[in-house]
Amino acid sequence: MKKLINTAQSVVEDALSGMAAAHPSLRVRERVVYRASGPRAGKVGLVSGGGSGHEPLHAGFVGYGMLDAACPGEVFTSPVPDQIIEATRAVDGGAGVLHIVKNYTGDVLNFELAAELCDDVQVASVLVDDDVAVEDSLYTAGRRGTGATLFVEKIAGALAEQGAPLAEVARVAADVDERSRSFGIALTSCTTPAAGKPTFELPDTQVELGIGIHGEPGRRRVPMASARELAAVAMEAVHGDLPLTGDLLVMVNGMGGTPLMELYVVFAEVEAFIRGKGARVSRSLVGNYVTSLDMQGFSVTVCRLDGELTRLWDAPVDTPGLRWGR
Amino acid sequence: MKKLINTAQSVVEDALSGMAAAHPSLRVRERVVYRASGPRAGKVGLVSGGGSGHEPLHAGFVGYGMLDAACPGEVFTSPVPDQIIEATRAVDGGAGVLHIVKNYTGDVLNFELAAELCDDVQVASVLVDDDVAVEDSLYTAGRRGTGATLFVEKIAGALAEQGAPLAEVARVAADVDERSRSFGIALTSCTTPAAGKPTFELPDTQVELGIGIHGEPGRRRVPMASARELAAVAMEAVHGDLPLTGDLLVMVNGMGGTPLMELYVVFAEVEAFIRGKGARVSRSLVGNYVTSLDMQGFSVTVCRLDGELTRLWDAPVDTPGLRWGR
Amino acid sequence: MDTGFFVTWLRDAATRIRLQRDRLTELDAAIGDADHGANLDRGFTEVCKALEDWPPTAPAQALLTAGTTLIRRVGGASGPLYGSAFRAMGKALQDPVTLPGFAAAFEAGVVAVERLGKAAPGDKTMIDALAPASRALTAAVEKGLTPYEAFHRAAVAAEEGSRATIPMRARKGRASYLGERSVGHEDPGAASSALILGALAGVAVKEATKEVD
Amino acid sequence: MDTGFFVTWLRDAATRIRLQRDRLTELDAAIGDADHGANLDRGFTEVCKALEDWPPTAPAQALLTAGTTLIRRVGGASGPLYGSAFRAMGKALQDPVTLPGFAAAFEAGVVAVERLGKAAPGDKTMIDALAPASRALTAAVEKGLTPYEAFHRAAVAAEEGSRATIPMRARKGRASYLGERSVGHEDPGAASSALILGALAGVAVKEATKEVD
Ligand SMILES: Nc1ncnc2c1ncn2[C@@H]1O[C@H](COP(=O)(O)OP(=O)(O)O)[C@@H](O)[C@H]1O
Ligand SMILES: Nc1ncnc2c1ncn2[C@@H]1O[C@H](COP(=O)(O)OP(=O)(O)O)[C@@H](O)[C@H]1O
Ligand SMILES: [Mg+2]
Ligand SMILES: [Mg+2]
Ligand SMILES: [Mg+2]
Ligand SMILES: [Mg+2]
Repeated sequence: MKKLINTAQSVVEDALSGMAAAHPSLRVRERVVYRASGPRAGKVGLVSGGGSGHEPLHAGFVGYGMLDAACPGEVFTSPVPDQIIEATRAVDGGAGVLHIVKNYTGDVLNFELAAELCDDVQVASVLVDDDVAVEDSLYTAGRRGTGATLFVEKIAGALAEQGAPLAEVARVAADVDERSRSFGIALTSCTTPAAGKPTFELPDTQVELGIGIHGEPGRRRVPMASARELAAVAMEAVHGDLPLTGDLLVMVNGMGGTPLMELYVVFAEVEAFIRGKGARVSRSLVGNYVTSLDMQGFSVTVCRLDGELTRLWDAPVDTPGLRWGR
Repeated sequence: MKKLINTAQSVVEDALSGMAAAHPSLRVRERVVYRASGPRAGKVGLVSGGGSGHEPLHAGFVGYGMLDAACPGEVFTSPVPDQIIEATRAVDGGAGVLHIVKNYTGDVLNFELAAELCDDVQVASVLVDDDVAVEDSLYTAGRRGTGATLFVEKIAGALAEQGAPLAEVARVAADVDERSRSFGIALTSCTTPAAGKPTFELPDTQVELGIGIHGEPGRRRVPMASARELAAVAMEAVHGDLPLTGDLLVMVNGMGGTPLMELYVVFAEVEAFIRGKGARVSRSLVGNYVTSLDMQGFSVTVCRLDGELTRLWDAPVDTPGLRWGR
Repeated sequence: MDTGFFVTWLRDAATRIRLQRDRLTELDAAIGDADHGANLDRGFTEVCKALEDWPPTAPAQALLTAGTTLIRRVGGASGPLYGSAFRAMGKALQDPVTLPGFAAAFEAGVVAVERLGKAAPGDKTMIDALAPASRALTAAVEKGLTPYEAFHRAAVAAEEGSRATIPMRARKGRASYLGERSVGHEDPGAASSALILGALAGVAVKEATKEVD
Repeated sequence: MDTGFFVTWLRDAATRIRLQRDRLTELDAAIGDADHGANLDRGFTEVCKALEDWPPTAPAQALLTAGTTLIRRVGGASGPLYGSAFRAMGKALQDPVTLPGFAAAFEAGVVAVERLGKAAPGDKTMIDALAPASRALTAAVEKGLTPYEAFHRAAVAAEEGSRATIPMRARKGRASYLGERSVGHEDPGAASSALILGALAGVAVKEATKEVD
């Protein structure tokens, strides 16, 4: 394993130092990343977080029109309650705080514990669970939260910026999650700094379907295929769960080790697929946004927009990872 | 080799289709990427281009405040004169066109041929040659153009947007190049779609110093080291050629396969190094901007700013790959 | 079983986890995200530090310190789960500690995990090691066995319980995402639970030997 | 040497390049960017198409079409260089084509490459295959050899010239970035030049055989 790190133990700390040095708009304190501008009175605060290794998610989405604070855990390990409590208290501008939580046992438990201990702040919480590769049944921990997290953070962030009350921000955040679905495909495993070797072995002839963002193996392996075929597999999985109609927000997301050129190749296929179903890509995002360390592969996330959500998506955002209109 | 492509032959075409579908602000026609808004009368047009595989460079930098057109060649192969001629004629708003050319034999020759054949348009040209890994002597083709290309495109783009005349835009572009230096380090080789296997073999214990952005092997190999040590190697090389003083624009750039988390780790070290020399990181960029397909590794590019260049760097830019202030 | 006993237990658990760190990570790589070894190593290292910084004056305090530290330092699923287990155990533990008292407190810890994680035996989680261990303790109490014998049986039950997760299909935690593919692998949390109970038995041996001295 | 001769030459060159595509790419991987095989294959495939779409009516026209197509379709360093070589050769070629005329035109092509690329013999480029080939042609003319003999000697000279690039240190093109590390590898452009001259000799054999029939 070769990684640009000092030690496996210090990688999260070191990366946060780099973020702080690179972005004067951020303030990093005790493993929480805040807007340097601080909380705004009367604005609902947005706090998210999760394991590190998914950059720019979440810390890269702290800023105007998106998050107020992000709590990065160790690599692939959800943050501890202390971080979340600190963040929640710090960003409360009196209008309460929304926790945006990806649906993993660890994230859920730690955010729950934190919320319980923040009884001085009005806290609401939205669970993101968009990954159709996971059956949502009694026999699983429920769907994983992946790409839709970005959509929820962006749209809820825009609404909060406009001064909407906590209940409304929470409702729209949950609505975005309900309207969103994802599916991911890996060409290679990631390698965590601590383990020092690939989480799974995948031969050069196979791909792993239905992967998450933590190097968890997927549901099954199939022979490597063309971008067109792989895009179709992902899109059929999404379409089978949430029929593609109307105006869609579509993200073709790289897992961290996939170059942009290839993501554009995939996007062309995804867009053609969607057109073939009679729906329309109305807004889109192509790039490495919700990553899994150095994994090669992609995920597609689709959200069924309406006028209001489109307006909120288009609203100005100014973060290291996502920026427009400002 | 596993890549998200349809065929090695169609990869550039397919990626351009994806870009066109993803970015309504762009128009792709005959292998040239334009601003959809077309040329602006009286504004100097900016045309750049080069081999594909460096995304978002160059096509991702087409838009307000940066390029007017980009000419992507095949993977790692400079574009042909036809593309450049088309682009040059199309973006001329009557004030002439600046060609921004990375210093590679192929790019230089093809842009020269194109310029000769565009005698109906006033063309100036700037050569970017920032890579200190290459000796600039009679015995080489001169320094390579790498990361500084982004700086030149951004700053010249801002100046052109403000209505400066061609000679002035060309002068400042050359000035940015003169004030900029880069050095790159690879942890892995890239794999071109056409070759289907890594361009060079690099053992798990070694890194390649002084690499370019085309999978060219570097000047020498050394044992793998910490982010701190590798950052110091790169920065000493830069500092040895252009002493680090004053206010600096600093980019820590990923080669395409390196996750953002690691780039932030490197940036922290680079920033500390610069502080140690008594200089200051005044503006910065951390991310995958001038890439080499799926290569893992990084490059650092430093530009000595002055007030005017800082103002131009800060000016609004609105492209798929770089966006702020608008 | 005095405060020193509990401190030694936690320290020995930390050592065993440190030594088995890579195995735990590999188990987690197969059906999870390859961080269980790092998570618990980090957590128990912090527990040892906390026990030095705030030396407990009672057994319950040692467990509460351990639980709070795990919750505050680990993250992930295992942090809150193990943390809550130790905290619940600490809250339930009566001074002086008797074997029946220990068994009851341990069961309170297991119940806390079940409640927080909403998992049941057979779901392929740490519960599948912890619950059999708890049953073994209760049975040992009923049979009037010595602490050493009781802890030894609990450790064996946890070991067996952990191995019994191999053919199970996961229904909770990250491994549940794999569906059928989770079958054939030992659950990392069950394996770490077995280590912690192994440490318990080990400390009891030391104690027993000490008494002989 | 009629128009058909030149068309056959270019087509055979295309075939040889197609067959040696991977070798050219590997040579370029060692000291360049691993695209020389793809570049020339793409270029000469386009040349063959162009020769079908616009069948040349004179030898010079065949060379001009080839040169223009290479410039318009290849890109990179080799596109303009080979393109200019064929165009310069076409411009210099007199109809009907004699061996002295061919040799003079070929030299014009080499000069065009030298002028455009500002490289000299010994810089480890295609020049190191093309220049010896040109010298061999001129010498053959002076000795009054047959075209077949002349082209054969030119091909051998190009081969030897290409192999002679192995110990050279590159001073032009991408390979120059490697400095000392460029030593020990054959230059891909020199190797492709040898292929093109090999095709020339091959076509001359065919012609010679035809005359015998
Ligand atoms: N709902 C649950 N109830 C009980 N134990 C659980 C539950 N979810 C996960 N676990 C345990 O946690 C272990 C994983 O811990 P760890 O890898 O540290 O956390 P994470 O899954 O967040 O990466 C699993 O092997 C399992 O034993
Ligand atoms: N300045 C030059 N003069 C002559 N030949 C050159 C020059 N630069 C490069 N070449 C030739 O071009 C070859 C490389 O061609 P190719 O790989 O297709 O282009 P690129 O270097 O742009 O990738 C080299 O092997 C060399 O023979
Ligand atoms: Mg984890
Ligand atoms: Mg090339
Ligand atoms: Mg885990
Ligand atoms: Mg090449």
